[in-house]
Amino acid sequence: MLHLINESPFESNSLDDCLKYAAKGSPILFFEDAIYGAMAGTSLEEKIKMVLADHDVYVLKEDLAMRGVDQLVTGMKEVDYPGFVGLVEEHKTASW
Amino acid sequence: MLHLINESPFESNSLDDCLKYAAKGSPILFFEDAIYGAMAGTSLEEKIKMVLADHDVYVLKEDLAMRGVDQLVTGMKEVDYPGFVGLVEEHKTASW
Amino acid sequence: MNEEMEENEEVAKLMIVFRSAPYGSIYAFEGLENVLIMAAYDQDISVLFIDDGVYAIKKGMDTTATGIKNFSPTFKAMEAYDIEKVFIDRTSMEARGLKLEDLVVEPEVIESDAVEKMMEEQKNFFMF
Amino acid sequence: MNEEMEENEEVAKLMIVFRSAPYGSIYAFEGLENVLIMAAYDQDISVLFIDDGVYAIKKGMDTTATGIKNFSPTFKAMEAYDIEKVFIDRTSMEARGLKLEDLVVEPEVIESDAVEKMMEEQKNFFMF
Amino acid sequence: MKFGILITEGPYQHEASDSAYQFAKAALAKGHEILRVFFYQDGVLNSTKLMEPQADDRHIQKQWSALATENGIEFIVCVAAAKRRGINDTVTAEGFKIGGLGMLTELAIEADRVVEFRA
Amino acid sequence: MKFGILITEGPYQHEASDSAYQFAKAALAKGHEILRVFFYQDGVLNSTKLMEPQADDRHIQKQWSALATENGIEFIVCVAAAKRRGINDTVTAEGFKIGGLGMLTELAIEADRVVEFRA
Repeated sequence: MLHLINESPFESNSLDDCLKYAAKGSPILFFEDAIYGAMAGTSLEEKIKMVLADHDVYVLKEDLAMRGVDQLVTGMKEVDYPGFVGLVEEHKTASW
Repeated sequence: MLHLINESPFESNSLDDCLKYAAKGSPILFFEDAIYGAMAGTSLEEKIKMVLADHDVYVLKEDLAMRGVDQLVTGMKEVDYPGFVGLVEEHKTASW
Repeated sequence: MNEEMEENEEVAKLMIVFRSAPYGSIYAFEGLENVLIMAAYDQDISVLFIDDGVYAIKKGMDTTATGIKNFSPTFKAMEAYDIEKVFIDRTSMEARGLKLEDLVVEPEVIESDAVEKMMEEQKNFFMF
Repeated sequence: MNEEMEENEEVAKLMIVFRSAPYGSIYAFEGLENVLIMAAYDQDISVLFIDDGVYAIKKGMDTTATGIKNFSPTFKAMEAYDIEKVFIDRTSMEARGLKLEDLVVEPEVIESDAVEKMMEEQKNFFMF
Repeated sequence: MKFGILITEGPYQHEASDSAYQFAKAALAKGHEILRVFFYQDGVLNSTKLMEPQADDRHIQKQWSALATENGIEFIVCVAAAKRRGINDTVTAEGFKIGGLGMLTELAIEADRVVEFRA
Repeated sequence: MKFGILITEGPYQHEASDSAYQFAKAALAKGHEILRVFFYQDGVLNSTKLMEPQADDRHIQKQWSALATENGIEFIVCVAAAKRRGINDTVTAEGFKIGGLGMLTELAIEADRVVEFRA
């Protein structure tokens, strides 16, 4: 199952909620304001590294560019909209 | 300063954000979905008790009734809308 | 599309997941409307309450002071609509100070690690 | 109301507080529009960035792929509008991985315990 | 006291508009003056007379219109926010006027308190 | 694959509608079929032809209408959600049709994937 996270993890608990249910190995996509969770050098970086140990975590390129975020936590995978569609082809999708 | 919190503290960090800035003694009002933070017996009860040590915390009666919440963390003060107006008479107001 | 469906498809497993508190936003209310409409389609419907969605079925709501429509009694109509697969996540319920007797319906309690599996089993599901 | 104001009132201290990230919701954008309008009224205007609002003034935004309007250059117009009191909360900035050189404007850094005091000093303020 | 109210969310989707309405009624009942209610962002959607809620639910626009006309309160719908969302004077209901964002600044200058109702 | 899209937020206030639009374009470009886009809750507000954003911003309704007509995709605006928010067939733009909530269930039955764009 692909989990879609679109809120800033600084302001919303939707990532934590998702992690309670997501099986090890299930991919997660950060887009919209959730992309701040993918940024290197924030207070959430250690937490995100722990998420990366159990999940492939993708981040949407177009939303990164829009927000001027270019330094990512090591291990995050960038996808564009066609890549987003590709993930949805492969997985059922939960929007948190 | 009166701080207005209207989001569920289970899903949003707006209470934590507010507490970073609120001076000891500044009152806080929980209304709308924030009233779940006032409920007794939740996993947030200890945290709310710590907030109560530094702040008067009010909870809006009409929003409690609407959500069927009747058991409150000890020390929470109930106000109705006229009481809400009274708090705003006394304090400048920040809506988180 | 309805006719095409009847020709081509088996009964589909569909699920509505409630994860928002009532009244603060309309997600829970419009989720419930969706459940009742879905029930008319003779499919295999499940309903799941997780996170703040567990508050949508709390007993004792009284909206008279605000004039907002109290929709919690409508959850009880699910049974009359033959919706029998109703589940609640144990950790969400317990963290939010609720017991089964606090609820207007009688969901089956499931563990959090069963949630994703239940989602995977559906043809499609919606989160409200 | 404008004329009455000019007769009856001293210059008022007013503040806009940015606390939302840009693009995910419109709060930051409409907050900025509000700042620029306020600047026309010859009052004592302050602007404060806290929480996710610090991301509203991050450098390097490029919205060409989505067609959404990039409003970050407009923050630079604040100076031309004589808005000189621009502040940022240190803990919000640091927790979110930003340094002053990452920002399109040059706010004065303040500590979190100065935020409420700054709000109290205003005649009125808005949070976006 | 002189109150102002700012609403940044639309009807039904969030409770903000309901809360603001209850607050406004309580403030008037306590003898306060409401100088202006300013509808900004999705708040502009409260003003449409095309709104037709279910018969057993509250009618948010009509509640607001009655409050404005019975108490002579000025309701301003921000023009730029409104245009972006499909609200213009062909759909605004009684009691709502479309106006500039400057009227929010003027409210902040004039009012003793401006209370913001948001998501 | 047969895709469905569900949108529960209005234009401009949240990014949901923009994200859904970009997703829909990318899905079509990869050769997928979009059976239906269903506009629910505040999502119904995407459909109003009265929308007039600033000239230098994207026009969300026109983007959607073009996508519908150029690709023959069915756009359904939920009737109950629409009425509550002041959307009826006097304001819906080209490409949008008002329909019942049952059409969302039908979409869930028919589509291989329904992706939900929300706040």
